[in-house]
Amino acid sequence: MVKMILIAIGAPLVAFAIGLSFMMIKRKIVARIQRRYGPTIIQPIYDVLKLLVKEDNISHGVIFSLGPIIAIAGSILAVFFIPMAGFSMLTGSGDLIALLYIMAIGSLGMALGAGDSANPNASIGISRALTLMFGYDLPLVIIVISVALQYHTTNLSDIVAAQANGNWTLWTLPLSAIVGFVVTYGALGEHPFDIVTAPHEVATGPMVEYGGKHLGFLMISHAFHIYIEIALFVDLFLGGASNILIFYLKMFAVFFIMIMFDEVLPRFKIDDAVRFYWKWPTVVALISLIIVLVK
Amino acid sequence: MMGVVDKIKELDGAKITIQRENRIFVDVDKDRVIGTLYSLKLMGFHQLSVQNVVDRIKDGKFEIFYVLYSHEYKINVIVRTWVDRDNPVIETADKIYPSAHTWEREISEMFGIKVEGNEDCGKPFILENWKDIPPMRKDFDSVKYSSEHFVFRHSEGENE
Amino acid sequence: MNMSLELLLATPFIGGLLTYIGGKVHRWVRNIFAVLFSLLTLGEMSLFYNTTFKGDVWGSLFGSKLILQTNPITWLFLLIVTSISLLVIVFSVDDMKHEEDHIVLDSYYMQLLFVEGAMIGIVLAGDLITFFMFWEIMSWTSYFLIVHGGKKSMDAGYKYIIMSIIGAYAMFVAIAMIYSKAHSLVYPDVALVLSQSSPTFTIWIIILLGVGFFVKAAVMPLHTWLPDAHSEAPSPVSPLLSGVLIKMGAYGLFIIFYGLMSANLAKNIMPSIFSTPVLLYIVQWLAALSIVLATFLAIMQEDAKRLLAYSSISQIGYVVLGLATGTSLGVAGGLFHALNHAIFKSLLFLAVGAVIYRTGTRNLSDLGGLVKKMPFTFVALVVGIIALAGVPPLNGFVSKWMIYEALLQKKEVFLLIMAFVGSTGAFLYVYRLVHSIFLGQLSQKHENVKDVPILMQIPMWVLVIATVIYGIFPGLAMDVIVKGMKMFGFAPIAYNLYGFPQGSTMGALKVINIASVLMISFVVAWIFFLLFSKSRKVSQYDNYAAGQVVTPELKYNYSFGFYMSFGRVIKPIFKISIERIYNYWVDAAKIFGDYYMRRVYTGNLETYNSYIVIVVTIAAAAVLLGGKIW
Amino acid sequence: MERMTEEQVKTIANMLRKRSLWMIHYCTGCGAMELPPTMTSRYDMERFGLAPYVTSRQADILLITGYLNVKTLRRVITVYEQMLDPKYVIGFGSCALNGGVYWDSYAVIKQLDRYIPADLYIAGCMPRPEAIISAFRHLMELIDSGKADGYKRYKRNLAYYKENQRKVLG
Repeated sequence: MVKMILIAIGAPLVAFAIGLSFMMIKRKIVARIQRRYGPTIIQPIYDVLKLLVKEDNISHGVIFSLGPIIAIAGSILAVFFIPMAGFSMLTGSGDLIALLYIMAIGSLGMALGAGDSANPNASIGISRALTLMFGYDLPLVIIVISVALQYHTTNLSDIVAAQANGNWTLWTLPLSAIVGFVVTYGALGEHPFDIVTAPHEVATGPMVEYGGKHLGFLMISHAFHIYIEIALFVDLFLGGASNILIFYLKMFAVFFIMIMFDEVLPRFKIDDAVRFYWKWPTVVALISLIIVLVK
Repeated sequence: MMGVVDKIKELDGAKITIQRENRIFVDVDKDRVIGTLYSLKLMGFHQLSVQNVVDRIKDGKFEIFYVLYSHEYKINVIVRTWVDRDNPVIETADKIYPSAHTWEREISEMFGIKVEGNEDCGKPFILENWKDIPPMRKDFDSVKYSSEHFVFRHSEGENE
Repeated sequence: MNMSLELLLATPFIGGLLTYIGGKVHRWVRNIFAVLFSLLTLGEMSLFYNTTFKGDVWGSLFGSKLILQTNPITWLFLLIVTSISLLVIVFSVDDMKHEEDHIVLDSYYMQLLFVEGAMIGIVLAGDLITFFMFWEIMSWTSYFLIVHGGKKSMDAGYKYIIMSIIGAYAMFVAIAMIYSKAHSLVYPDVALVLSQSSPTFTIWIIILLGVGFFVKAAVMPLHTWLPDAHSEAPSPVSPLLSGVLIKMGAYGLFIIFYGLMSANLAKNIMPSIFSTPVLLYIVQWLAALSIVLATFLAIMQEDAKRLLAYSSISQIGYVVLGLATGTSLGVAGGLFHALNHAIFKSLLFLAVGAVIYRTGTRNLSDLGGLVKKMPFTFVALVVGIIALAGVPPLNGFVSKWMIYEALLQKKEVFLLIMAFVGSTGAFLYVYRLVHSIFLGQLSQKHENVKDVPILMQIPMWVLVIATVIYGIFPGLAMDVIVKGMKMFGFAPIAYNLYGFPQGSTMGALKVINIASVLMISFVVAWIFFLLFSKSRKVSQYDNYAAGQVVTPELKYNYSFGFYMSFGRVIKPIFKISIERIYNYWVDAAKIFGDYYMRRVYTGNLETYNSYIVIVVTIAAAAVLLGGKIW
Repeated sequence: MERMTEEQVKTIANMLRKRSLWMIHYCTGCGAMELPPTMTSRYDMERFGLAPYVTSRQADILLITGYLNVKTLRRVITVYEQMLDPKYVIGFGSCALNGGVYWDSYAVIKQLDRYIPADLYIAGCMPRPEAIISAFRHLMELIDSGKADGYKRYKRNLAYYKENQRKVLG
């Protein structure tokens, strides 16, 4: 029972710490790529705390304030359904298909909150976010099915167990792994896919009216979001991990490759992004799906 | 190339002065301006680069000039006309050169010139709730206006 | 007390007549009668909760017995019919108040009860004649209901009734063919006939009956009547139409696939692909197509009720897809989704009806910012859209999950991909609905909008509670479904009150855990939110517009063409539209009618006399020569 | 004891605000040309935790870069009032101090802090990036010591500011 409570409290904190650490490292590495020093390593912590201790906060209504709260609640819920370093959390009561829907609770909550801010930039941002989600969901679904068929189960902890001794899905289904990487990249909203919060076009999209503690909450939920996306990728394709260190190293490797692409590619237009996702990643995913069916 | 300059010379009622090889002044009186502009456009001067006003306060006149340019002949023709300062009224040229529409709005706001045929002239263009006389006219005292409306900072100490 | 089925069937019809008469007496008498009788029907229906089988003959026609029977599956559909009709009647008491014309309102309530009676008749029918009789009554009474909606609803009703008649003819031909073989149309005898007769005969019967049910269930090729009928019908009628009426088509399909045709019959008379008979496989593909294309259409709609109509087509596609999988989990998922869809779709249509009742418009780009004025309707709509999108704690999720599991077990991956695409697409148009109506800037003309009266809110709250209950405790509905399917020869599914244990399906599901963890994390996040300084309320005009001051006249709201950019991606798909093909056929028929018929009916009297003379002579000659012409 | 923790909270809060200052990307005058080199690799203000943000709700510092004419003043006031509370204003160059070369213009305001409270001025007819960064560092010290209280002054004598603004904007 104590172990249960420990996990119940510890898991979200560990997830938040991992997500935040990635945000820190990202700003430092991006600065180095642009040949400048970049902020202190713990700058995101200062940013979040500064936002939380702002003296004056504004709210456009109950739903506006509920948005960030639901975003964080949805993210914490999703954290419990992804096996983290050896603990198979609640995968007994919600499998891979359920997880795809659970990850949508947070974004739906934030979309409602941002919509209530009565700002057209926010509405354009959300319509872009949902269109992008529709774009990358097609290849995501195909690779989820191919992994589920490969291991004849949709229970995430069984999938992790099946990849135990080294034969990761990366080696057995390399095409799905590549598509999984591109999809996770889009789901995180990294640079080429940051159409949703494009500062130059739609003034940070949904977050246009969010300031002070609301924005602090959104940054916390963004940290959770980074953890969830990458942990899912690691569990599906890199065989999860037995202890926290290996888990962190695997996740960091994936995130490091993503940063490499970050500063190099120009931003997509929203309908080009959907066309991109529905063309090559979908074709490659279908090929790997057929391979699984045939095997 | 020379053909064009001869054609410009034949413009009736226009005093031509060629200041430089590619800059020709055409002085016309008020009611012939539109005709001259039209014939110049037919000759090939398709671009109205600038339309503005010089406030000749000494002889009580506004000098309105249109700078036309032809990419073909690489010549600037400046059509000038004079309007007296008390009730300056000119005809709009935006039927010939569409870009004149915006120039005329600025002229009417900054100099108080009434432009017939350009319905946007009355509307606010640059200045927001401006009560004084048009600011670009020479008889407008800018220093007096700014000292009345704004408080200057005394250099020696904080004047809070 | 043993309630006889005839009484259950008769109550709505008697109720309808009494309300009509009551209407003559006084307005309120009619309203009370209407509500009373639908409540009575609901009460009578609930008495049959756990009767496994009860059938009794109530007459005979052309030598075939007319039977009414009930089993848990019919009880499930009875629950949908009676509860939604009761809520619709309660909703329309206030909503139709603007209709002053006395006679129209009386007939409106009468038809509501007649439709309810007809649908109960269909569900209870034990033989094809009663089934077809009540099917016709349902088509006609629902036509009269649709036509109440004003001028444009006349053409919508016209298109609806034409397609329903085509479907009804197809069914009639099938029933005639069976009757010519068997002289008795009771389900078991029909099943016997089908199993003995030649495969082509059975396939023809199934196709003909299927066409009739596809028209009513609005599966893709035959769906064109639904968007017009549902959006033009008066606002309380739309939930009845899309919540319940199209479920009758689904019930019909269930009866053909698993009632008339025993499970293994289909296998041996036609080749099977991926272990499903080819006919069922085609039905599955039609359903999957209608899911995807209807979702794309729904995303691009500018009118709230048309958006919901297209989403009904795509959701009924899930039900048909579930039914056609053949495995017990898939069929259970389809039936459960029929119940869930009835609940949350009626909730959505009632909420949009409430918005129309207050603002008078259903064009998405005129509305906006109503959350401040109509909070209860907003909560109802949000619960509805969360259920429709299939997000876990609410009921849409469990049934979709079962259908996905069934498809995954049968390895029909492309259908599964299309089903998933439909459900992600549902996210888009579902958010479009709530954003354009309730979020964004409140325009001046909706300044003094208030929330709807209590009588219209009660149905919405009942449906909200139903969504939550069936979402967190799917076991309640599963008991009924699994007990019913046992009678149709399906393997029982391992389930418990909260979901599905580990063994039965490829992954386990316990919705109660998802819901409780979500609640706990929500409370934790909220307390954490309250720790920091309070936030002051700000008006909608104090908004970031790059420094420009936002004034009330400025329409500062992005809602027209919400998914314009996505529209450019799917534009090539809509080059071919079934609607245009149908219109092309209609025009061709008109031209044919004008050109050739003109030759026959020349319009002058002499030709008509000569026709009569010719016919009489032929008839006379036939009688003289012994009267054997055919 | 209660007052002491109040004090500690304030110092911690100021320390946090000093470390992460977000600047609104609103270029009012010709000084805005000096910001790109300050932000990017050459002078890199992100080393001190400063980052350019887009909307007024997310920002802490409002930069008045150069002359401020009456039309822009109306927009600047809206942006200033939309910013959330601990907010600071920095005036760039001599035009914000006393109207600079536009001293005789009918449109340019001559004193920034008559209309919105300015915490800091940077001299120079468009200060170079080094001057801007030293100004930011000076602002950090002001925040740390709690002296950067322009927003409190604005709240206290709101009537005075509103009167001046109404006189100019009409």
